[in-house]
This record gives sequence, C-alpha cells and structure tokens, in this order.
Amino acid sequence: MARIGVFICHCGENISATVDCKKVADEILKIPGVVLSTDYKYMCSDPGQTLIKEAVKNNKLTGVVVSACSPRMHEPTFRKAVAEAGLNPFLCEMVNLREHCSWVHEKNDMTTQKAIDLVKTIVEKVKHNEALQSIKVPVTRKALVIGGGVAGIQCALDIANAGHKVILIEREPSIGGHMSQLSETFPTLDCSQCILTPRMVEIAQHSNITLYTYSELEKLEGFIGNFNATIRKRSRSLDEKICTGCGLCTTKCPNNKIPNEFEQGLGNRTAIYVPFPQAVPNKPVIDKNNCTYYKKGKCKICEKLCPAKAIRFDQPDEMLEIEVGAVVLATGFNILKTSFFPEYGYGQYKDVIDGLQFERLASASGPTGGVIKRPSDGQIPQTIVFVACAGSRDAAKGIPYCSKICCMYTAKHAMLYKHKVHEGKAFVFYMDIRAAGKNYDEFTRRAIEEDGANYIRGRVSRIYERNGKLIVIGADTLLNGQQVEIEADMVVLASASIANPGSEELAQKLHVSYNQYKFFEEAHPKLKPVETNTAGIMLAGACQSPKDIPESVAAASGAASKVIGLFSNSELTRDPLIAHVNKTAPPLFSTCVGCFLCESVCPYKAIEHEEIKNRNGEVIRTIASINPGLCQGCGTCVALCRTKSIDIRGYSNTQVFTEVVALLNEI
Amino acid sequence: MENFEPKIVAFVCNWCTYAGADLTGTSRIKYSPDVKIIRFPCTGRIDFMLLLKAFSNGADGIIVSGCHPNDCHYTSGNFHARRRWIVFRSLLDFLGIDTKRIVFSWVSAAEGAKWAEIVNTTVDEIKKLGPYKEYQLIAKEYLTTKEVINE
Amino acid sequence: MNKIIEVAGEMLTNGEVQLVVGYEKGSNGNERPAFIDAPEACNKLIFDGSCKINLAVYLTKKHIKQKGKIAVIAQKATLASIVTLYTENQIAIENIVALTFDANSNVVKLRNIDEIIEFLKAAGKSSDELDDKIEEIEKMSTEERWNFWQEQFSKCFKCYACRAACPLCYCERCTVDQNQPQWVQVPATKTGNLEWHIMRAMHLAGRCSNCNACSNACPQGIPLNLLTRKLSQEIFKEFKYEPGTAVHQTYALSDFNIKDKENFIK
Amino acid sequence: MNTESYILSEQNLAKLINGFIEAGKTVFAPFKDKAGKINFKKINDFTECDIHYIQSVFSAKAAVFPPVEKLFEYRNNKFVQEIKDPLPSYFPETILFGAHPCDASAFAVLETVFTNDYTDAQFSERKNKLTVLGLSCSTGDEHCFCTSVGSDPSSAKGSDILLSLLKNGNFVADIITEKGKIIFDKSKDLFEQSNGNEEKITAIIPDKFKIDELDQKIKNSFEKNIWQAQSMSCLGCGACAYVCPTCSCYDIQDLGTVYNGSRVRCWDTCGLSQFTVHTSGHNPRENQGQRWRQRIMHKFNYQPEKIKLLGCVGCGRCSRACPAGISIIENLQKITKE
Repeated sequence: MARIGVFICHCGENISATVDCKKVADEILKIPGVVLSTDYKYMCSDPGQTLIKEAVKNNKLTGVVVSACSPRMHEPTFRKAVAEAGLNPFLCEMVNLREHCSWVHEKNDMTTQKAIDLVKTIVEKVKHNEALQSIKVPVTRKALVIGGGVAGIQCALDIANAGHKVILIEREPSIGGHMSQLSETFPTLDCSQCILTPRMVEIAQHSNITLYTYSELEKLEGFIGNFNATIRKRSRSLDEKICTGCGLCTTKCPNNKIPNEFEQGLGNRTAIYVPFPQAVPNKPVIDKNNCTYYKKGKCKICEKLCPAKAIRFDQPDEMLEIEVGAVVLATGFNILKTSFFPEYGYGQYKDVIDGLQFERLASASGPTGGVIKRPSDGQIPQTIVFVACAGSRDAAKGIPYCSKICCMYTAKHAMLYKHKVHEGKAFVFYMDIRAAGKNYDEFTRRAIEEDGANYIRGRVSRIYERNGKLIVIGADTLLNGQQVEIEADMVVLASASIANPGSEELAQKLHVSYNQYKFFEEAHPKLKPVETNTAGIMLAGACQSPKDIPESVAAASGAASKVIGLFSNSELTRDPLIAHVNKTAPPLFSTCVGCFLCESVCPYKAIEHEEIKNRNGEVIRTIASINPGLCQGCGTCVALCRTKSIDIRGYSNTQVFTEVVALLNEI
Repeated sequence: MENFEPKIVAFVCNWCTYAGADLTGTSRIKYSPDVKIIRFPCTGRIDFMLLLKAFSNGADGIIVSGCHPNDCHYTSGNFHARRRWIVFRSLLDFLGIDTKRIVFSWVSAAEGAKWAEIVNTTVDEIKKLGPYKEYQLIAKEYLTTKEVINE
Repeated sequence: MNKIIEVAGEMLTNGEVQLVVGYEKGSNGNERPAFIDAPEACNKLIFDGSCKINLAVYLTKKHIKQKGKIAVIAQKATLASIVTLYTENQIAIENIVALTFDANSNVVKLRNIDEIIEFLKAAGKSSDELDDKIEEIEKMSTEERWNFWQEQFSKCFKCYACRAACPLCYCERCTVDQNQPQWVQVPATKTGNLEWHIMRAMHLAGRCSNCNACSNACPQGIPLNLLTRKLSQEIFKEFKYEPGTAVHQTYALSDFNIKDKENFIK
Repeated sequence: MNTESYILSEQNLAKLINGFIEAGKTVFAPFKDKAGKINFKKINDFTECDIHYIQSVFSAKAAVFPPVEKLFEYRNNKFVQEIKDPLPSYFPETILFGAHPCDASAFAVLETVFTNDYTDAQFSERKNKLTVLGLSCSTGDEHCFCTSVGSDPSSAKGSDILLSLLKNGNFVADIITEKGKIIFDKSKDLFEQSNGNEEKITAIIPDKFKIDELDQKIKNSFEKNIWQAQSMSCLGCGACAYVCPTCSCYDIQDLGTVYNGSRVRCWDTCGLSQFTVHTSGHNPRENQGQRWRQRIMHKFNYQPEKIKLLGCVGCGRCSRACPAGISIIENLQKITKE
C-alpha cells in the first residue's frame, strides 16, 4: 500500500490568499494511501524542506506530493530534498497551485475545489511513479562557436584557454564582425581595431581553435554532449594552404567597381578580395557573382598572376561533419538599412547615411582615410544632423524595443565629428538619452558640454533637399513641441538594431526558441541568460538582443563558462524520463510486434532493432528498442504504438491514464 | 444551464503551453477555474485514447494545446500530433461526437494572455453547449443503479 | 476457374510452393478459405469473387508460415495488404507467391513486391457504393450520426471477428487485451464498444487495404468498413497517401509535412 | 402434467403478447433489424416481432445470461466500504416468445452449468422469472441439425407453451408446464378448442450424423491431428461461442474507478487466444487447433460425461456466424468417419 505525503505550500500569501490551503490538506488526507497531508507557509524554505525530509523519514513515505509553484521552478529543489531524506527523487511530484490556480482565479470555493482536484490527480499519479536512476551520457569535449564577431571570438578564446577544442565558424570571409568596422569605441574612444585585431590573430594561432571562415552551419543533429554538426565550407576558389596572402591578385583584378560591403558601400573592391587589411585569415576569396570568369567564362588574370598558383576556379564547397558537445550561438545583429525610412529620403539623398557608414567615414582605415567627407561630393560637411531612435522604440514601425547602443554611438559620432571638424555643427535629435553604464553618462555629457554637440529632444518628421542642403524638420519637445528646421550637409540615422537575416532559419535548425523580432530566446530572462531551452546550446552577444561591446563580451565569457562547466566531466547525468519498449514473459518476450512504424516518428533516431534469440541463438523475433542516450523523452512513439508496447517513464500510460480518471471522478 | 460549471480537461505540452499557462499566472491574468491542466512532455505524447477516456469519465470539454509549428522542443512532436488530430477529429465527427467540445490550440511560452483567452472562450462555448449528456449517458450504463439489459 | 487449378497444381507438383491458400465451395454455397498441399486436391479450388475473406490474413499465422513457401490467391485488396504486411516486417516476401487475375481472368503470378505494386498501379483505383454511403452519413446532423452509430454499435458483442478477419490486425497482444491500464472496457458496454471501434479505426488509418473483411466478418453486419474507408479517404485527401502503392513508404501517421493543412487549431 | 392443445389465432396471439407487455412483463421476441438480421430483443408491441425466421444471429440465452450483467456496485475509500446488490427490477418477469425448440432446450444445459455444484443466484433468479413460449420450426436450412443431436423441429423440451404454425396461419398451442398453464388460465378466452387433427407446418431436418457413433469416436480422439486440420482456417474470433445458446463461459470485470464502480460479468470465449494465458506467459492452449478441440470436446464429450447432457442443440448458429465458413456439421461428420 502506498504511503503518500502531501505538502501544501502557502507561498507566503501567493497561494493562501485565494486557496484555502488548510481545507485542501484536510480533503486530501481522505484519499486512501495518503498518510500525511499538511500545509506550510514556505515549503521551499529551509524549515519547509526540513519538514518534508523529516516526514519522509518518520512516516516511511513511498511518495511525496509538493503542492506549490510551477514544477518548472522548484521540481529540482524538492526532488533533491526527498533524495537527501533517502527517497528516490522521482517519487516526488509537484502540483502547480500558484501559476495554474491561485494566481489566475478569484478567492472562492471553486478555486479551492480546483486545488483539491489538482492535488488529488497528482497523488493518484504518484502512486504509479517508479524509482528511477539518472542516465549517464558521454560528453564530447569540443565546442562549436557560430559567429566570429567579438562575442564569438571572446567565447572561443575562453573555452580554448580552458583547454578544450573549439570549432569557430564565420559566414564572412574574415572574422571580426561589426566591431572590426567601428572607428573608435565608447566611452573610452580607443580604436576598435587596435583592441580587436590582436584577439583575431590569437584565434588564428590558438592550438585549440580550428577556424572555418566563409562557412555556415548546414545542419545539427544529436543532443547535449553529443551533437553532430554539418558545416558547409564555401569555396574561396583558391587553395588557402598554399596562398601566401600577398594580395597581388586583389590589386590586379580588372573588375574593381564592386561596392565594398565592409565599407558599407562607401568604397569599392575587386572581385577577388580580402574584406579588409587586417582580415583573419588574410586570404582572398573570389566573389563568384561578380567575377568575370564565373560570369563570362574568361579572364583568369588572377590565376595567371598568382605567384603561388593557388587559384582554384573549380574548387567545390566542402562539407565537414564534426562531433561537438556544446554549441554557442554568437551570430550577432544587423542594423536597419535606412531605406526603411522613406520620410528621411534615404537612397534618394546620398548624404543621408546610417551609423555604420559614419563609422567607416570616421575610421582611419576607411574609404576616406578617416576624413569625414559627404558621399555625394566629397565635401567636408559643416553641419551634421544625427537622428537617434531611427526606427527603434517605434511601435508603428514594428520595433517597440530600444536598440540600446544608439544613444552612446550617436554621442560618440558627434564627438568624433567635432574633433575632426572643429568649426562644424553637430545636432542630435533624441527621445531620451539612455546612458546607463560605467562612464556612459559622463561620456554623453562630455559630448554636449565639452564638444558642444547640440542636443534637441524631439523627433525628426521629414528630411528633404533644398538647393544642395538637406532640410531637417523636427520638433523640439522641450520648447513645447515648437518646430525646428535645420539646414544640414549630412544626416546620420542611428537606425535600429535588428536580428541578423537568417536567424529564424538557424533557430529552427538548432531547435532553439526565438522571439517575434527573431532574436534568440534565453532559457530564463534572469537566471539563465546565456542558455537556451535546448540543453547544450548557449547564447553569446547581440543575437539574443541588442548589446554593446562590453555586454557582448561578458555574455560570451558567461556562455564559455557554461560550456567549460559542461566539459568538466567526461559524462553528464540526464533525467531518466525517456521511452522504453516493454518486455514480457516468454513466449511473447514483448508485446512489440516489430512493425517499426515508430522508427520514423523519432526525431532523434533513437529507435533501434533488437533481436530476441532462443537458446540455440536463432532469432525468434525482432522488436524495437530505445537508445537511452539518444531518446529525449518526447513520447511521440508512445502515442503512436498500437500495442502500447512503448511507454515513457514519468508520463507512463498508467500515470496519465490515472491522472485523467482521478481528475474527473469523485473518491 | 445557469449554474452549470463544465468539467474541462486540458492536455498540454510541458515546453510551450504549460510554460505559457505559467506566464498567465505570473502576469496574474484571471481565467475560469473550470479548466484543469494535465502535463505532457509533448503534444506528440498525447494518446487519442486519453481524449476518449476524458469524455467517458465525464468531461464536458477538452483542450489540447502545445507548441506552435516549428517551435516544438522536440522539433516535430507537434507536427505528428497535428496529423493525428486531423485524422482523429474527422473520425469523431463522422461518429457524431461533437468536435466543438475539443479545442486544439498552439500556445507558446510567451502567450500567457492567449492561454487565458483560449480557456475562457472554451468555457463559454461549453457552457453554451451544456453538459455532454449523450456521452455521459453511455458512460454511466452500468454504473448507475437504474438498470439496463441489452435493449 | 480450371486455369487456377492448373497453375496451383503445377506449383505444388514442381515444388515451387508447399501450400496453396485459396477458396473452395462451403456448405452454405459460398466461397471459403481452402488450404491445399497436394496437387490432386487442387480441383476443389474455385474463384468467383464471392468470397469476402482477405486471404492475406493467413500469411501472418504461425501454423501457415510453418508450411514453407505459400501461393495465395489474391484479390486487389489482398495484394495491398501483402505490401503493407511486407513494409511492416510481418512476412517473408520470398516465401510468398501471389496468384491473381488480369482483365481477361488469366492467372498472373506475382513473385516479389515490385511486381505486386506494378500490378496494383496498373489495376488502378475504383470507387463503389460505400463512398456514397459515407457521403450520406456525412450529410446527417451530428446528432443523427451519433444515433446511427450508437444503434450500430449496440449490436456489437465484442466477438472480435472484425479484428480476426483483418490481415493488418496481426498484433499478438491487442490493446483491448491489456489491463494495465484497461484502455478499453472488456464487456460489450456502449462505451467499450464505441472506444473499441474508434481505436480499431485509428489503428488502421493509413494502413487499411479497404478489403471490407471486417464488416463481412461481423455476424451482426455492422458496417465497420465505413469507418476505415472514411479514414482512408481522409488520409488520401489530406496527405495524398495511399497504402500499398509503394515499397517502404512511410506510414501516414508516423510522417508529417510542415505544410499539413488544418482549419481547427486556434 | 399431460399436455393440452388449443388453437390460437394470430390476432389472439398478438393480444396475448401485448397483454404481457401491458402487465409490465419484459417480452423478448425475434426482431428483424434494418440489416435484416434477426435477434431476440425486448419488444414493446407484438407488431415489432418477426416470427417467420429460420434462425436468429444470437441465441435467446441473453434472457437468462445477459452478455453483460451487473453483479454489484461498490464504493471503497478510507471511510466507506459498501457493496450494493442489484435491485429486484434488474430481474424482471420475462416472457421469451418465438424461441425455436433448439433455443428452448438449451436452457437445460445452461441451468445445469449454473446450478450443478452451487447455485448461481442471478441466473436462477432470471430463470425462475422466465416463461418460454416456444415456436416449432416451420423451415430450416443446411446448417440445422437438431435431429442429429436428439431433438427435433417441434420438440417441446424447454418450452412452457409450444406454438406450432398451421397452414391457415393460426397456431396450435401445447400447454407443457405449470408456468404455461398459469398463462393459459389467465387468458383462456383467447384460446379455442383444438380437434387435434390440424395440419402443422413442420420443417424437415435430415440426419447429418449418428450421435452415438460420434460419441464413440470422439472419446478417444483427443490426441488425433484432426483438430489442427479442421481449424486451419479458424481466425480465432469469438463469434461461434457468442452466438451459441449453450456456451456459458464468462469473465468478471470492474467498471468505474478503484473507489467507485460496478462489478459485472460478461461473455467470454475459449476461441480467443488470451482465454487461457497464464500470468507466467505460458498458454496451455497455445494454438487454434487446441482451442477448437476444447470447444468441440467440451460440448460432445466433457458435458455429456459431466452433466449428462449434450452441450449442443443443433441450432447451427456457429456455422452461420463463422467468418471463415467453418461448418460444425462437416467437422462432426469427419470425426465420425475417423
């Protein structure tokens, strides 16, 4: 006979305010098999847990039901507690009286009755719980980091320095990401490349890191500790091993009028190119869409010139299969192209540019060598209007969130401009100045007070051209909405940060969840900020939400530490809540008839063939069996199996059947 | 049917709808206590026989809810479930079982408000329909003291 | 039907097969299954299509398998069942020769799964009055449908002839024979009958060969084939899937398509 | 008592039957459903029943041995453990009308089974409240063989009143038992005197085999391999046993929950492979041949030895119901020819 202990938590007032906990406890005590039913203010507190532990010992409980908050919150807590009291943790179940009852209903008898029904249901379930042992699975101590921006770089280095192998893949021909495009960084105004490039080189030279640029994740199979990644290494059309990176080809390529992505279209590049001088690896790649040979079938000048004879026009994409134990997503972000703002005349007016373009103009290694010239005529602009919140915090534009970095980089832009063009005028239209961060507010103050950037609180409604000038019409809300009109030579839009294109597809490949803006979702907004709800896959940097450099780096190190933690043991323990095929007495051996219709429902390929042999070793039947390492416990095969030969622990046929019956019937 | 409080069972997956219902709680959105949740690892685990069991044990309505397509924690459980429900539902309908009493929905972990809405609209609908007399009558065949021989 | 007698006779004589599963005349004048292992006994073989038994049902039975290589007289549905049994690993196809008839009622020997599928493809699909009956029921109101089926199921005494006659109900331990938990009530109660027939239909959905053996076997003549046929229609309509038309095609319900359409999920 | 014979016109028969119904008795009579299948069913008016039939699908045994029968209701929790027996209304005064001699004579077999070592209360209750208005057969078919098992189409065995169809559509009513007499006395006016030479329409059922030959042969055929051969096409369903008027095997099941429900008994059959499976997994009757043998031996050997009654009344239902067209006559003939 079962000996169940039931513990009703008040959660302070959270439950007891609407549910009559005492009554629930009393009613539940009437259920056969319940030897103890009591309520207490805080079950999760130390005294609360002690109460449970004592009860387990003193009442020789065979099952424990804790009726409190969501099991997604405290199930591990209480299972640990009963385990410490010597009861198998899987004989403890939780009832969700808070999120699913007290918080969503009014204080009345119905609510208390619902609470009673919910507890009753789980009590009956627990009577059918089995003592289970956790499953051990081996861990491949090698990590895959997707994205070679500052977050990916930091994460890869941290993991590698902890002594584990890392595969770093980057979609572009070089690592570096957006940070490598920046001129100076706030709030210190130190040169972005000066701090980043040493790290990039370290990646290239680190003995624990294998770098694949110009590569993308094709597919990911498996599960925590045992992923199997397929990587498409796109053809660079040259043999990296023998290419010396002399760059001769890039200088001689006749096709040299291609807008340079790295320069945000402000400069040109050749068809065979290295994205930027400090690129890692410093090996060119042929842009097949623009290369004359690929388009017209002749040219091959680069091939003729190459002293190392490294050009390979017929080089195919390479598919690499790699086993890894953990994956870190660091695919970063992008910014809204200003074509998004017809009212600001982008595309129509060359001199309305976005933040990243300004970074290139201000960068010493940029198209203008760091001299701020306007794209249209190369004149040095005397007046620049910076528009913060271009798209961000604008529900009407579908981006209600704050892009976070714009306030700071706009201040920086204004500053840089003033440093370069002392007599120039910098106007900044802003909604609020969000400078929460170490030395951030001081920085924006400096822009305003020392460098004399002219901040106007209000939005820009319209930008149009009038005899060679850009007329910016906005409102100054501090002068009670009075309209302001500024004649500018250049306008810089601090356009919104958005998720990288393709991040949705990637999320689906990896089965991680993402929000409506296609930013990846963390497992818990506060307590698991760098993990996803898919075990073994972590998040780093701006692929999760807009982040500045220090935040991205911090997140990267956080993700790295999660990976290092996972790798600290050669095997990891998993919940044994997985499927299994029944075994019965001979001559049947199992009710499984071996139709194997279940094989194709399993997303993890966990269903295998097991041969049952007689004494003479002859196979008398072949039945399904489940690989406990691969099974993740979704139970789809269980519901499919006609003979109910597959069952799943924790949600067994008997358990769920009993729950339905118990929930709907009187005792 | 003034004071009729329907018995409604909700079969939900652990990763999306269960979490969604948690969010309904944390957001303190109120809904009817007539709906009671039974937790499953995945909609793929939900055996159609359980829906029949719910009815034969006196349920007036059923909610089945899980992750939106492409969001399944197990990648495809909800796709398999969707197929199963397409077939099962057409069979029930063909047998004259009132499919208005079974509500299928996708509720993600972020859709606390949607969960509350699903629950309340379902409760209203079932209240309109009244108790599932036909099914409960056959279910009680040998359980009530009123006797029936094979007539 | 002396053609079939000849062919069967040869096959037994030259040892091509050890057993012929066919039809003979029964005491009530109808065809019934016959099991012939001697050439001289072949002359009792008949085939006029009046037999309602799908002989594929015997191919999974131990005492038949033991006989060795088997020739089975197969109608179209029988062939479809054989394909499904093969894809579900229930028969050793190399031990089976299907004997069927072409348009000019010549005997055709089908020795492997591809030949069977080819033959079925050529034979094509034909609809019958059953489809009209289904339409008729679909036109009823929910309540009328409920009453119609309750009346039908009230005749059911759970003799399981429907299960026994179905070539695809080959499970050794049917779910109704399990009691931990008791998924389906054992007695022929209204609930038990309803649940049994729903479960049976669901388990055959996407597998059924539409041979009507179930309804023909029912001593009470309950039109169970309406349920299985209805689901076959549904599955073909929704997923373009038809059992017995390809080797190792995935079972409709253990497969999915991201684009599967439905109009009821909120 | 010595039999008295009367004439009962069809109209008066209707009056008689409807009289029972008005008196609140349960009347089971042959009823033809939409599918054209005849079965015994509770009728509410004489016009519902169809007495010109050869054989019903299911026998009339449900009148005393229902397919599902409640034994008691239970309630069982920490505070209450109670058992409620069925109400008397569960065992109504029942008239079985239109049962052929085969069905009528089958009650004797059931009764001995349910009362030989101990008395099954519910069965007896039903049997005592049952009055049988038998109807001798005016037609038969190839499956009928009552004459081969010691009965005949106009046998009065088991009937309280036996009706026999006359050429003019009226019936001869033979009052067989006291129960019959009571009914007759209650409604004398409906019956007319018989001159004893009316022409009955009686079916001709030719002999199919000699029962004592069979009896001799079957005694020592247990080990023979005929059983495997005969059951070759058997699909292992329960149709034969469920339609059989003498099969009496049942299963006991609980409906409801652990805490609250009904215990019922329901028909079971030796034809199903699960029937004899042990918990250990061992099945003493592991193949269909053994199950077929059990069924035949039980009726033609064990029962005659144990209860001194043949377990078969020759109604031929099993042959009609068998989806594989197995004919019991053929197989019994084979056994006698062994």
